[in-house]
Amino acid sequence: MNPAFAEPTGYMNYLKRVGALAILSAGALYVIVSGGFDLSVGSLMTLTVIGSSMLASNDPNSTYWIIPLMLGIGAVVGLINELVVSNLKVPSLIATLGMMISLNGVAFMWSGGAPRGYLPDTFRFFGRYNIPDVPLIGILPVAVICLAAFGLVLWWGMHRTNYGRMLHAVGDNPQAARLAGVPVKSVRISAFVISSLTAVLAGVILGGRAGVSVDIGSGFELQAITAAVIGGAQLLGGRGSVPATIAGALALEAIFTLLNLLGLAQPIRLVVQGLILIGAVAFATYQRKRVGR
Amino acid sequence: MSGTPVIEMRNITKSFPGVKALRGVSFACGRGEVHALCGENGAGKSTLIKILSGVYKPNEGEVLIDGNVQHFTHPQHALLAGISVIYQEFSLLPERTVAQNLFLGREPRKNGLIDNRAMVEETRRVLGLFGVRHKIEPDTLVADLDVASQQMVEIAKAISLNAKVIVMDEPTAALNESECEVLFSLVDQLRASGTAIIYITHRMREVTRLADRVTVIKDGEATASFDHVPAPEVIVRAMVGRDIAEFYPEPAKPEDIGRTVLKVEKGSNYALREIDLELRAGEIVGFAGLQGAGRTALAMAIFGAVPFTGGAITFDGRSRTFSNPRDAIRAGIGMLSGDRKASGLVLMQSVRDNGMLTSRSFANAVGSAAANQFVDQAGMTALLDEMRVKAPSYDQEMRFLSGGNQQKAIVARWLALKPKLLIFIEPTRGIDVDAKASIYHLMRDLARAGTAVMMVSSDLPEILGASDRILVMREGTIVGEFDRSASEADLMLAATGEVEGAAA
Amino acid sequence: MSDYLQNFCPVHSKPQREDDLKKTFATLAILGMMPGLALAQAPNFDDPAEFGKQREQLAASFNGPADQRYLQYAGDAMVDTAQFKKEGPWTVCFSNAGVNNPWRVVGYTDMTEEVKLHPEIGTFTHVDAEGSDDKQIADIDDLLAGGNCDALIVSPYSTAALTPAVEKACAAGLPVIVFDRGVTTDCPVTFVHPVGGYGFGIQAADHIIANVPAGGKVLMLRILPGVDVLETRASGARNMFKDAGLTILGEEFTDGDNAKTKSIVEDYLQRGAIDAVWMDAGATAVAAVEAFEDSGFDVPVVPGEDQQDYLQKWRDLGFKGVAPTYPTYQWRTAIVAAVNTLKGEQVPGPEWVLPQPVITEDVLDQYINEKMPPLHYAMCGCEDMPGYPEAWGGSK
Amino acid sequence: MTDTSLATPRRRFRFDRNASAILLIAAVLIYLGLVLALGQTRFLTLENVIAILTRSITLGITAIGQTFAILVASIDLSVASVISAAAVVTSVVMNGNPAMMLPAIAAVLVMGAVIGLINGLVIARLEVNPLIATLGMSLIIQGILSYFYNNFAGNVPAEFQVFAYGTIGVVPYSLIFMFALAGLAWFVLRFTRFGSDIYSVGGNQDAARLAGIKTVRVVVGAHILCSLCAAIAGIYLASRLRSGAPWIGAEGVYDLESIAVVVIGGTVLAGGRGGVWGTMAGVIIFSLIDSIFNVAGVDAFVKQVLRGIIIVAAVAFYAARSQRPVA
Repeated sequence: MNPAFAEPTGYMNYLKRVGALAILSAGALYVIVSGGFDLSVGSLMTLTVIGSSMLASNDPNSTYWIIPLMLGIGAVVGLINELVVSNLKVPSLIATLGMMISLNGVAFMWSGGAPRGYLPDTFRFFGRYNIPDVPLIGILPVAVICLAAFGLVLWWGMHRTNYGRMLHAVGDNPQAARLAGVPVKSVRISAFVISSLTAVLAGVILGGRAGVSVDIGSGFELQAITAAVIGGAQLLGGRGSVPATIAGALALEAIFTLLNLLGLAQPIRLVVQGLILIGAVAFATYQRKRVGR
Repeated sequence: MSGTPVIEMRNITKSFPGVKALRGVSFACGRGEVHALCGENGAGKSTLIKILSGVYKPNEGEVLIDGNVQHFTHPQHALLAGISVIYQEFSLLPERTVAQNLFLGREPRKNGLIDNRAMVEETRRVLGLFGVRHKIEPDTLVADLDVASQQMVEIAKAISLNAKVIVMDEPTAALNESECEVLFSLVDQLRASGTAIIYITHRMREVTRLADRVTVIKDGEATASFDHVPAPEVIVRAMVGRDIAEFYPEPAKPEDIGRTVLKVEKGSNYALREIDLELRAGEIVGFAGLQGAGRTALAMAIFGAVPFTGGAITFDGRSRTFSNPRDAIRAGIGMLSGDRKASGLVLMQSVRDNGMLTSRSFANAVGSAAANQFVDQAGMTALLDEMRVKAPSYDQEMRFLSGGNQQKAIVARWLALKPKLLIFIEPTRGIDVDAKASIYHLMRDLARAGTAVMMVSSDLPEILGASDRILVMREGTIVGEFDRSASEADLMLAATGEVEGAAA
Repeated sequence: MSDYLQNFCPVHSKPQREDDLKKTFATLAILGMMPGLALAQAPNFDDPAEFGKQREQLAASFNGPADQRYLQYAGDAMVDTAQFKKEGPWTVCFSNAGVNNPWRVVGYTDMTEEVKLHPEIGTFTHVDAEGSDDKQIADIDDLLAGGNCDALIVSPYSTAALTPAVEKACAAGLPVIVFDRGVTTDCPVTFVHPVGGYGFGIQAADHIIANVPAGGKVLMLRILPGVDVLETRASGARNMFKDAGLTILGEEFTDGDNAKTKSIVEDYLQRGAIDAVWMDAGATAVAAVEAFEDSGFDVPVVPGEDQQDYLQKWRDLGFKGVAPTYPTYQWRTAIVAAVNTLKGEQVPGPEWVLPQPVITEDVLDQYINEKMPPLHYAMCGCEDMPGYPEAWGGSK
Repeated sequence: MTDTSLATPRRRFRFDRNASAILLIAAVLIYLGLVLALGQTRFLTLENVIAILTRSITLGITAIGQTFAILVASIDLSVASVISAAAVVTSVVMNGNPAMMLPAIAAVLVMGAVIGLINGLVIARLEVNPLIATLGMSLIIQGILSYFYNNFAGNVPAEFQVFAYGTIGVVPYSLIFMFALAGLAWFVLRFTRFGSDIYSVGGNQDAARLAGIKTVRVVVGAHILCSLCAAIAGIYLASRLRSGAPWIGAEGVYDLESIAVVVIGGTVLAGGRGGVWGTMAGVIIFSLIDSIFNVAGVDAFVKQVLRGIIIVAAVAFYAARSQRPVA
């Protein structure tokens, strides 16, 4: 029915398209596993794109310092998120909601409401460029390489390190983790920082793919949570898998693409997304109860 | 007693994954009867009560009220049938007033609206039964009450239901002597008015004082039933099922006890005052006292979880301050918290991950697998094997294991670090008897290997059986020191403050 | 295991749960049917008379100074405003639907710069409804209650919703100027707007029809459904394509999102050739062009709007572009209308229809200014203002 | 030992119980200070006070419902979609015909109750996390709604606009209605067993169950009330806007804002503590903030930054004192 998936180039385009969301979801998963929410990631993506366009002033060489600078801003945002949560005892849902609103405002303030510069091609390289004429797969988008690389790093961090196990423990039972000697605060800080850093990376890739616009990241925070939930992550912490979350992001985008190809309108997409969301969680809960708790 | 019992349970069987909690237990209680239900921690008493109150459904057997078979599927059904339970864990809502808690879910109504005045008056009346000394205002928030008062509110709640059957699950755990007396006279009044009372305790004193009949539960079975109150030794033997001597390992010999590991001088914080103590290598020190006496607070303070704000700590010969658990762990202290589910286990993680949690916390964060000296997967597997943790696989999630196996896995967590001082809080709560014995032996083995062991327990036989030395706490400070030859009565008197304990 | 489950959820026996699910689905179905009751109520966005009128206006000549488009007006109906004449300094209040997109940002800058040209305006009070009708109504209430306004300018978020609030302001004796979207009352002094949505659709569709052979395939990209200005653009173009014998591949909504636009165009490209992409607003035009570029296709006929990034892309790639406009200079005109009203001078009305020029290849270079931000709208009519170009984010 | 241990403890001043009042007073003082400092005393007229209070009636009605959901330790993200759906159904069913006013209101209330019922059942029976359940519900409602409508649809008769625009003297009916609704909610929470059960279930679901409370019913009931309030807010909005469109709920961000004002009003997200008057204080604080921004002429973007910070700061104002760890 759909030639887009019938040939390798189609697959590559699809992976390229989903790259930003997949990386973002895998990073957001760190906060979810640690027992919190990060609603600020979408607005951080917007800030990354708008801020970069403001700073770049069309200079192709600026990319090399802009991306590290943006990562630095991201780290600060993640740090503030966590400090507000743990020091001011504000639930992360509210803390990151406030951060989301504020960051959107900052992005607007910075640009005066409309971005004032282009993203140079060196910046857009990551989200836009395809390596042509690759055997077997036809093209190899740089975004796909980024997805593979960051996905691997995030997988390793979550599932192959002491840190990853501590993260699970903190989300599972913070009190028990603290009494077992887990440095709860630094584990949480790093989760929020990782989430923010991946949001910046996702922003770079999305900005590369789509160019500058003022609300480029809006809605991504909920999509990221949806992807994690589809991937079986437990909200409020303690369980989650990076590969499954990336698969969740791929599934989400595939479903949307499919609905698009079937000619089903946006409203149907919403309904389907809603049903998937409830269904996935209800099923997971049922499964867990079936095996006893 | 004559005629149909008010409440009868026949052949109750109940299993949980990995545990058969109850096997064919039968039990009955008539009007105006106080029936003591005795048994060790983990024997199955609480499970039985939860079946009676409609929280659990039995796999087999039936519950009869006034001779009619009942099928409770919700606690409300049991309440409507006239069964009221005072649970061991408080089921009060801290943010609501005493009166609101007393009438939780059954507020008196006038014209369809809650009759606040009637509620307050009835509350005042019921609380009046405790006498003027224990005055609790109906509109106080429960959060503002101390532990003993909260226990009184729990009791008042059950009484105010005018139930046919009242179940009291260790109601005196937080009460001092005079408060206990108030409770006992209440029980007498209730008995006189024809209420059936199921009284759960392992304090022989209370059995002797109150009971008309006694049933002993051991390992999920009703092992003995008496229509009179036998001598305490008889009950204890039925509860434990073997000689105490076998059950508890040999105490330390004087030569086993070594240098001082921990010394606290004038330790204090919001819950503690004037704490002076020494813990020595090779010695198990039991800490007895009522709930809220400061035993757990002391453990938390030594462990750095809720640090001392005054006084001095010398650990391992050096002056130290532990401002968080990491400091204490790094110095060589471990702690098994009393409420495993709330503060010990990470239930969704594997048995192995639970065991390695502390090791990993002190290892390189990105270090992984066997390469790291702190995170010795093979070593943990061996340790878990050695402790005979029963699990289909060590990759099984922790929540599927029984209480005893969960506790062993946490012990393994600390053993991996070879601590100099290991603190056990209520080490055998919710654990079956076999596992209990192995925990005691484990503690002793640790002590023999030169570890100082601190054990906080509310279970006096356990304190007397497993400790080398016993410290009794009351109102945030240490009020007495005993050796293991002391009697339960000695400890109780010191704990409740009726007599200052003599230094041993 | 299964009896274990039963014990832990004694309340939910299985058949009951299935019942619940059935109930759930039944109610969902009912929920779905309810809005369907009056489906035939959609507002009319396909009005041949209005279409014809706008087509004429596009070609008509406008009154007013030839070099200042923002002062020009169609027709010669004027309103007398003597009753509002007042000595300065005035307080001019402005209830803004929002500044949440670049078009509105450029327009609002036009407006504030225009205010600076009128020393008689002592205070210019701006309240921003942040894209909410509810809030805009409250804002107007605030202005009426404590704003001391001498004149009120309203850029309504929704036509119908803001009508009562505007009526209230009129009733309070204030001269009200409405621009961009209108209201359904004629109580304002005048309603400032360019030719209109049909006109925008016509300009792009004319270009496509002229450059695509009969039977050619057109993809229609739209921002979102329901906005009257955008709906008229689409309906006008749709009719013209049908009459010209072009095939419409589909109508897709992009939410104004570049990434989504790119995905949609890529998906269509996988299925076959596209001869033209029609768009109801130019914000995503560059993304559509890039979708062709990145997939290795030649860029076909892709109209956009007067934003700098599109104009430059058009020039650089040399495809067949055209830029219909919805000029931002109407924001200046609103101030001018307010000032003239307070001076008691005649103002074009009850509708002040502004010209709506189209940028074609011949005049493309006039509008390109690389010193301006990429999302700047070239048809701002602001080049003569003292603050230009810095106030708009450009550099000299 | 004497009998001190059981004496009634002294009544502590419970900061967290009065914090919403303190915040409200602070906001009023800031407003007064600003108005006086700018010499703009014209903002102190009765009309202006009423204009401020009337700003957030949609939010206020929604937040009253949200209070129930949060008190029972749940949350409802679907209110914005319910508002849109209710407004559209109101205006479509009425369609300018005064005779259809009552059927329209009845239809909308039924719809609200059904949505609340489904939310409640999915949360309490299927045990789906309330955030996910109501987010999913929100998407579903929004999808169904925008499938049928893509613009303002129908219109309400002039008689019905009295609800939003009619006044007694200078006081709008709608303002009276909102406070009456808040009073009713307070009454339910304070004087009915259902209200008491809400606090119990929110405070500790297990304890409530042990006390014989049918917790599922209580959760479902709270969600029905929450959705009903959102539906009423939608009816009000239809009256105010003359018509309903599928985006008006989302454009007002009533979902997140209603949660924010409830939390600012001192109801804890974990449930079991708080009340409806705190929520009303939160609503007025939000209105005041808007007005302060308007008076001070704060730039729209700066406004947004400040709003985010204020939400967090207000919640921190209570929460920082609590010892409970949060995540």
